[in-house]
Amino acid sequence: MKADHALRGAVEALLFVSDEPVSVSTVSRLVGARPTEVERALQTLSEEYRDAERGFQLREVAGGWRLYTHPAFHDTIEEYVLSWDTRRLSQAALEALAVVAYHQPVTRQGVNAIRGVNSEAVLSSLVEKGLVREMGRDPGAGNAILYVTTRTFLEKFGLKDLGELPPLEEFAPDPKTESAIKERLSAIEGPPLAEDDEPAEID
Amino acid sequence: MKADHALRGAVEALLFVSDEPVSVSTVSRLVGARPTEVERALQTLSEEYRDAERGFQLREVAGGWRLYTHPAFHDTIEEYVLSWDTRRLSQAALEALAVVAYHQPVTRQGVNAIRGVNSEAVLSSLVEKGLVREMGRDPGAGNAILYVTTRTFLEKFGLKDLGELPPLEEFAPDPKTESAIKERLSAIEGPPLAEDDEPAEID
Amino acid sequence: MSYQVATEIFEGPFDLLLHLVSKRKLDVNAISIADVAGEYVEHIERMRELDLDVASDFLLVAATLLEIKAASLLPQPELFLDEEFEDLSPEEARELLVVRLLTYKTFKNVALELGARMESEARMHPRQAGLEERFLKLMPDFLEGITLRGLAVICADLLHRREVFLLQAGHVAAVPISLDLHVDRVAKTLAASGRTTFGELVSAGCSVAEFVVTFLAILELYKRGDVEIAQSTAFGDIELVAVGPRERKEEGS
Repeated sequence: MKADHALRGAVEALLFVSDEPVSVSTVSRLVGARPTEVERALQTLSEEYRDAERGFQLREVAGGWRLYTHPAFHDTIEEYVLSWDTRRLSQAALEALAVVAYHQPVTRQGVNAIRGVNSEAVLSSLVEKGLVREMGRDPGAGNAILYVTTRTFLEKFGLKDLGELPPLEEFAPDPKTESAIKERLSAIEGPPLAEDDEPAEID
Repeated sequence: MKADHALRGAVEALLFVSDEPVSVSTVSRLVGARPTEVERALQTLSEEYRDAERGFQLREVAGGWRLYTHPAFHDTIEEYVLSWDTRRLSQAALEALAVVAYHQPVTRQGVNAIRGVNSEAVLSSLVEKGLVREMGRDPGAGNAILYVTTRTFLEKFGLKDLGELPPLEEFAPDPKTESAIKERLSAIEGPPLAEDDEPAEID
Repeated sequence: MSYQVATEIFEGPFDLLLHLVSKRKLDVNAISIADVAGEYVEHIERMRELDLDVASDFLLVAATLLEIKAASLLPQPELFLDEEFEDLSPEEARELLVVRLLTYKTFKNVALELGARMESEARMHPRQAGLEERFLKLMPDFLEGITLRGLAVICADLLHRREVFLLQAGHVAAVPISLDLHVDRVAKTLAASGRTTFGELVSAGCSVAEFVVTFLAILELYKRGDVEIAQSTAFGDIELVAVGPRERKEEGS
């Protein structure tokens, strides 16, 4: 049936771009079909994949439906993932990651401003490694891409959410250094720098 | 055939976990099959998806194979794929990109000469977008920086390699346009214009 | 670049010229180089009226067109401004311009094609859903040996370094004093009283920087023709007399 095919394709495309289980109600809303129809399409897809011995399968798990690779190919995928570039993170990458973690969402310009050097290459390598991802754009900054950390990042550090990051204040320079900075700042007449000379916000 | 199915499934599973185009040689190494077999499996998969009107498709881009959603379902998933880059390139950027694509490696002066306008800003924005990169210098042109297109360019424009760019000759102005340009720049004094002259389309 | 506003319509001189030679009906050999040159110059004038800074690229092509026009009306050897067009006869310059325009048009066509391609490509979304949990642990541990504490220290340290940098930059360059602001201040004083002296403009407690910037402000106003400067004795005070607005006012009254 033509209509069935269109619905099936839309559901498939949606599952394809998702990296977490999608609920029937979400699918239903996005593809504009009744939940029962969606449910049936999901069942059909799942059977189709199984019958055709595809490399992936559609499973219903907590929270909805999600595409998974077929367990039969576990070893092949394992070998593939193990072959990924194993070079450790450079100091530059660690700095950029730290800035994104604490200032997210942040634009590349924001990262540049804090690090004082161009961070383009280093950010893309973090994206490649799945530690940082793009999330939308900042209309206030010429639609610059905003970067956030990924779920992989949280998992690697065993964090439930970003609120669990240790507060930065704990790691601020000691009070002596801080007061020295303040003194020197106040010794200069007028505002230290015009507002718009500051490329980024520190908070 | 059983063996064929196993190979097909393994290839599918690999493509499924990859976040970049995978080359035939990589697949061949991982699944332990000859490149020609892999090539055939990839072709078969691509056709299967197309014939079954699946929500995704298998395409050859930027030196490898990668799974994509089918364009028919773009509107459905657009909302779901939040970070998708929807910005278009300006005409200026596209012109400069076209010059780099066809004349690479090319200096900024080379781009300026064809566009008749300073292209510095537009080139740096292309570099920033990762579509163009610097590659060495031209000792014959005062060590000017040479620009080439990137793999991202191939991916974003759905090209297997640079050889897939349509031949430049196809885009040469048609004879009508050409003669119009020549005439208008050479006629010393033309007859007065008729009132009802319509604007011509030159393409 | 200031002609960016203009580029919304025309990407450059070739684009404008191409537009001009293209817009007439094709089968009528009606428009001459003289017309094109005239219209081209008109366009540039309009851009100027709109307060758009007309880039030298546009002017260069205008000059070349006018040279060709002049030469075709009154044939005589002329020199062209552009290095490339230099030492060329009008005929050669015209040929070169035709070739350049044809090449530009080719790439304009390609750009159109690339734009369409990019757009259709954007409707296909590559698979990049990330690894399933069971494969995550297989991924090389890029963060091996890195602790959260370590990350926090790195971030705090960066912020600290930035503060120190800004502090030192502020220290070395002192507080930036806006010249524009001082020009305004001097101009206002002059507008109010018609005349003043350098001594009146700077107070005893002024920093050296303020002395300098006030002096620069006076020079700026002098350059604009808004002020006349006199110094009757060496090292004496500098006297300033307003010129511009006052005179206009007197003319009006």
